[in-house]
Amino acid sequence: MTMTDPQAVTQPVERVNATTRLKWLRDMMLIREFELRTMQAYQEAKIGGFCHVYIGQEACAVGCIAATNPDDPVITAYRDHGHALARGMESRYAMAEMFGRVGGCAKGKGGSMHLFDKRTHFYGGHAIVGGQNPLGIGLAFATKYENEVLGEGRKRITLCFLGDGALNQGALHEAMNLATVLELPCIFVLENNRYSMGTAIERGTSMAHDLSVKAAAYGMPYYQADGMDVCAVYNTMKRAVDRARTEQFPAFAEIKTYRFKGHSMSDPQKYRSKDEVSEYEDNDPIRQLASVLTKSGDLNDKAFKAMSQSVRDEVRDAIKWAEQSPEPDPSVDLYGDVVTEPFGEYGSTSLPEMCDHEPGDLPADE
Amino acid sequence: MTMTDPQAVTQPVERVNATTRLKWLRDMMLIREFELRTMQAYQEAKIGGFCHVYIGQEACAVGCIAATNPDDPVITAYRDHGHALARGMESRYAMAEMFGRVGGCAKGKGGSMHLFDKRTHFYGGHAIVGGQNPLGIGLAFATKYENEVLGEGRKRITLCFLGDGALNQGALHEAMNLATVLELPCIFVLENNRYSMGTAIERGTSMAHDLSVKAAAYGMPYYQADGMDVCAVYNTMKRAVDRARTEQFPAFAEIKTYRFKGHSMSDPQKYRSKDEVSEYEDNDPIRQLASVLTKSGDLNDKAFKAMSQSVRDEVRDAIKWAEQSPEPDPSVDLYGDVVTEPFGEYGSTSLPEMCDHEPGDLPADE
Amino acid sequence: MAVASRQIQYREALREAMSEEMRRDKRVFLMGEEVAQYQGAYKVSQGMLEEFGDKRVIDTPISENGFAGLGIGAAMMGLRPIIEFMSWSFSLVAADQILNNAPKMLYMSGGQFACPIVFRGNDGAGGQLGSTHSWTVEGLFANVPGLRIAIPSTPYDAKGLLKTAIRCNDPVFFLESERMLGNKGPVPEEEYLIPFGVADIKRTGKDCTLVSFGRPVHFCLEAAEKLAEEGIECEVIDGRTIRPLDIDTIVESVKKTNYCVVVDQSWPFGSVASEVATQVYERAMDYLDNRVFRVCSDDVPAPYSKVLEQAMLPNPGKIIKAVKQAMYLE
Amino acid sequence: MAVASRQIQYREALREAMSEEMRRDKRVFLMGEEVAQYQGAYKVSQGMLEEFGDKRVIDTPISENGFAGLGIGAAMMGLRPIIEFMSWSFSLVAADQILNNAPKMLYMSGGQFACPIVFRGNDGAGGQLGSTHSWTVEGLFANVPGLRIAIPSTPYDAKGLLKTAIRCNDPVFFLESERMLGNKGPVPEEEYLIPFGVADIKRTGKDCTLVSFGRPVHFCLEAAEKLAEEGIECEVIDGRTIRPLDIDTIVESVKKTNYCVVVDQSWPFGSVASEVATQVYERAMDYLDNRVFRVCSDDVPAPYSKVLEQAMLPNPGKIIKAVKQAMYLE
Ligand SMILES: Cc1ncc(C[n+]2csc(CCOP(=O)(O)OP(=O)(O)O)c2C)c(N)n1
Ligand SMILES: Cc1ncc(C[n+]2csc(CCOP(=O)(O)OP(=O)(O)O)c2C)c(N)n1
Ligand SMILES: [Mg+2]
Ligand SMILES: [Mg+2]
Repeated sequence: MTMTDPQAVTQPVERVNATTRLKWLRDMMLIREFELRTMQAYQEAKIGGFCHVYIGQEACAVGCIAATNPDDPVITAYRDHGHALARGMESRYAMAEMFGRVGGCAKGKGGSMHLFDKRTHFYGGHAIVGGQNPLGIGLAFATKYENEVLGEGRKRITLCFLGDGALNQGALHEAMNLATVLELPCIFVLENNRYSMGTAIERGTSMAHDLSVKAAAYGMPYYQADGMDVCAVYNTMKRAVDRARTEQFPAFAEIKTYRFKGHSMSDPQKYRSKDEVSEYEDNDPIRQLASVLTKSGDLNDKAFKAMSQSVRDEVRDAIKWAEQSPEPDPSVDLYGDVVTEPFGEYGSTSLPEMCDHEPGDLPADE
Repeated sequence: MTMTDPQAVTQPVERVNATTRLKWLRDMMLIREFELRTMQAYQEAKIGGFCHVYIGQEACAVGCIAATNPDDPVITAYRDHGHALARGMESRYAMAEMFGRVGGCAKGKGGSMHLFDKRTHFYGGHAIVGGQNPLGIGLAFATKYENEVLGEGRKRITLCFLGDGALNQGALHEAMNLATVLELPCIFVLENNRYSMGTAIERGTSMAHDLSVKAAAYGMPYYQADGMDVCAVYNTMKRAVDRARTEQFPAFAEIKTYRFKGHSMSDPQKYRSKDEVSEYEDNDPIRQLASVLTKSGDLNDKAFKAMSQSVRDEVRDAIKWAEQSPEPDPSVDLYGDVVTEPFGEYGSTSLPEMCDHEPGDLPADE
Repeated sequence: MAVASRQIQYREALREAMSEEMRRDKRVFLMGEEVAQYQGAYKVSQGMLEEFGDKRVIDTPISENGFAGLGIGAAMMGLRPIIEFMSWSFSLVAADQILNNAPKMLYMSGGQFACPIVFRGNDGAGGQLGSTHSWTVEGLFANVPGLRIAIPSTPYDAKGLLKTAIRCNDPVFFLESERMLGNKGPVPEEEYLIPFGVADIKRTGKDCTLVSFGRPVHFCLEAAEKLAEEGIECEVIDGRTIRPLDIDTIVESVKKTNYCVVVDQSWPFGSVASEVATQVYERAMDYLDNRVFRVCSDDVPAPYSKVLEQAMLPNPGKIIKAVKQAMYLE
Repeated sequence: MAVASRQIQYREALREAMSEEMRRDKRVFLMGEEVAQYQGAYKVSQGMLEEFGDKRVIDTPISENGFAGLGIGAAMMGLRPIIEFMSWSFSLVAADQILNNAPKMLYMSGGQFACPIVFRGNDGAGGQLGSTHSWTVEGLFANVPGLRIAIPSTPYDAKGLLKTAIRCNDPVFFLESERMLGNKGPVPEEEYLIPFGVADIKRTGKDCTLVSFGRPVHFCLEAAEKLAEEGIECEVIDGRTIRPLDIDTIVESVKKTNYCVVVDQSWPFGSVASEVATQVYERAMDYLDNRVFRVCSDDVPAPYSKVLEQAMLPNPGKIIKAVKQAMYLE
């Protein structure tokens, strides 16, 4: 028995107004520009470590997150720049983080793979493949608990993004089963870009041709959308999100997408053909939406150029900000944030200011 | 898409000759007697640690293992006495192991949950829930490798038993996906006795009413059998085993069974009603088979009594042997078997004698 | 230690700590295998489902990595989960979540997300459980910064430390012992908390310092009792927490006694015992009249056999021998 | 160390070791993420798929617990798997299999089932990988009996030790370093093996003993070089294996120099450094003219920022300082 949501597949795409779609276009263009400049900065050795860009997948984060409320928790894996930006993290905090500066969202301690932003309910940036999924159901558990036990009176849903490579980590399966058994309002969003590093999905994942069975195994509704079309992503996810919110029950959504660049900054990409890449590039989600909006008369050349300029300016500012932000000072920062309450040689942390619960709220009287 | 094997469900039960069924009856009776005496010995504090008896489930091990060749590897979880005996481990080695004596299969180092018998291709006895499944596909991998790379010219299949509680361990899912992707001849045999400790399957496992989806998620054929009927188990498993052997592909078989006793020796069993237990007890696999054989004239009262006596004698001998076997000597045994090749304070091991590959076979020249 | 007429079991002390904190703070909840309907695999949570309901006392399937991570995610959002591992041996399947996420989330997020979570359960050998079920995880996990490790040896300490653990804004690994759950000891009716990083001198003495953590503290006390009959007065220090480690109390004692024996239920190599020894040398080498002696479990997988298991674990006899060797009496 | 004109990379040395053993023994196979078609995430296995075919060089999905366990099962049947972890950091998701099964199977089965398996991959900090990707697992795993841990610092040692590991009938954790894969060094054409438990004195000296393992051996050599300019001659001992630990060679050196500094890339608490220090005291306390100094990573999660990461890790400057402190020169 496969529990797909037939509506999700067959229902025609809802009309989204042009203003909203123009916003999405800009959101996607911002991510694209951000990632292009990230690649450049990486080549200039201003960014270190592992770095995975989101180029080609912009419609996923933008379309999915557009379907949520601003206080719905979002969590993802290490290819996280797009989600952070789509969620509303200021690009300067993301860029400064990758530059390893104190002005970064995690003061330079997390880096590209570990972006976090409490203000926008963005719970990271997790670099162990599959590891974010148990955390994701924990966020969903907490929202449900807030509602049912703490009486906070709002029903939030959690978006938990994962790559196709994460399908084969035990953590995902435990999380999906728990989500169903505990009836947690969590949507597992599979960004199926067809590769985990150099491994085509067919080589590593059973039933790659029909991933609905992965949802069915846990009695979860399954949704699917074309990840090159931000409106399709939005429409599918809107239904999934609304239903998960009302029913307080998990779901699984597969977004079919593609990454245009290598897995990370050092990937010779011998595992796929140039033709395959350029075929997908022809479906560039940004170009697609721009052309639809142009055809419908909602976007003209001038407006498009202005938009391009504005995202360029924003990212240029982000880089400037990152460059000007100071490096951490080991004597202060190395031992900070290890624990919230000092003991032994550990210093203090900045948590109290950044935390939802102010120290006064905390019942702990230590 | 759910890949069940329709034949497995609909095909009528094959006729198994009476001699074979009489053997199965005795095998089951041996396990039953063994377990009753195990419980008694536990109460007398002759056995320690955790101890989980197999009473009620005898038809699973006997029926499944009857469908294999003697050199097909078998592996299971901690409720392992039944499998060890059905596989042909001498009951004295199993009993002495639980008595913690050097005459035990593992010299008293493993105990009830960790029985092993290399001679009968019984690979244990594994006490971390779900942990045996990756090992199981490793055995299957090795048999395939022996055939395809080492050219040993025999196609073996592996039986990997698991409890319903193990359905929710990530290890199982990783193992099942790997089995499909690498096309490993491994049959995952789910002994669904409806409880993991005190948790009814519906409370812990999604889709408990239709577990075929768990197989479908990995594109594996699914089989199901009534675990109270050893012939049904055998017939289903025979088809599964034959097919896995020929096609060198994994499968998943659900055997619906029930444990008559508590989870372990200290279980108040408040999670189920006496009525439920006695309903299942009415389907006692041993009584069922005995009455069929009696009706068909293949078993009479005298023969049955003789059989009872013979298993009683065997188990009594096993206990005697266990009692007479010496306790390990810490000065010799504590540091033995830690490593095969001595270093530092470690002594030697008995591996060379018990191993398939004699030291002379090993290319290592250390 | 406060004197109290009331005697309760170690398991009851744990239960009281959890229940009191759950009454005090609705954000605290308990989750684990068999904690609710079954009333706890070891009856630690007996009655808690009835008092707090199934939204706060929650049974899970056998998915340690899944529900450990669930707890961490919930803690990131400000809840205060208590996650019970039926045994810490089963935490190995959850190692990624408890080691990569809980103790590092605050650091990785630059101070944004704390993890006020308690993982608790039985640690160390039970009775003949064999090598998969007898882990002393302090030997593995103590290396990791960002977490705190508490390991109480008495009902009094169990209650006071667990309450502190639940109120702590950082992750705590709380190591109990199946062997001690039935132990009774004095626990006052009045509320109290025991701070982390403060060792307890369970017996004073001037001749030799015995340092231990958790269950072997009792072996030390037994050994000290016997040694006292021979006129050797041991000071028995119960570290109570491993992270933070109250090295000051230990060093002060060693400066007085000039001899030190560390008793640790883990394997010796790279253990808490090695760490205590190393830190004692680092801070008090000049006061030591002999090397520090370690009494650990033997460096072999835990055997099932009773005689082998007993031979493997620390016991009063081994401790007495070590003290005498340390004091050049043997 | 044999002198050889041929210079090859650390990664090439690893590849040669695997390839030679695979030619020699058909039971040896290599499995892991991206080891085959991709030619190795770090190009260690480059070309091996072509030579040995896809039945012996096998790509896996991202299922470390699954394929680690697969390897152990296969080893129980007499095959000799080499399981590559792209990084040892990812071994945490496989902790149960590699700790509960591999090192204990022989014991639990009373000697029936050995596990001749090698787990290998990058250990320790890469370049700015942050806290999830910078584990030095020796700090966690060295506590566990039943396994061997090798940690080569040069191409020569990498090849010789890996060949020994593959022929070993017991499980071996083989810790490489991403930072060293490109390092070149002399490796003879002729076959050789390096036994486990035999430390290598990488530099002789009479003034102070430096003990290290893996990558920081190079920091020690650099420090020794600089210190020599000031007339301080350090003896640099590369342990090469952590289990077994060649304590004899270390103790012998300490007896000569009377000073000892241990350099360990892990966190300090309950580390290999603690163990070495403890054992040195246990065996050579009377020869020590000062306490043993430890140079470890700082006790904080690994930060991403380059300046913080550099501040956290051991380096020649810290080692020089420790040597001078140890020798009362500072
Ligand atoms: C447990 C674990 N194993 C291996 C890795 C190394 N690794 C990082 S990303 C990656 C591929 C993941 O692919 P996918 O999930 O499809 O995400 P995508 O890169 O396509 O976004 C691998 C193997 C890791 N980070 N964690
Ligand atoms: C990883 C892990 N978690 C918890 C346990 C404790 N435990 C032992 S048996 C068991 C129940 C298993 O039930 P099931 O798999 O259905 O097997 P059955 O007892 O029915 O044979 C539990 C929770 C364990 N051994 N391993
Ligand atoms: Mg992918
Ligand atoms: Mg069951």
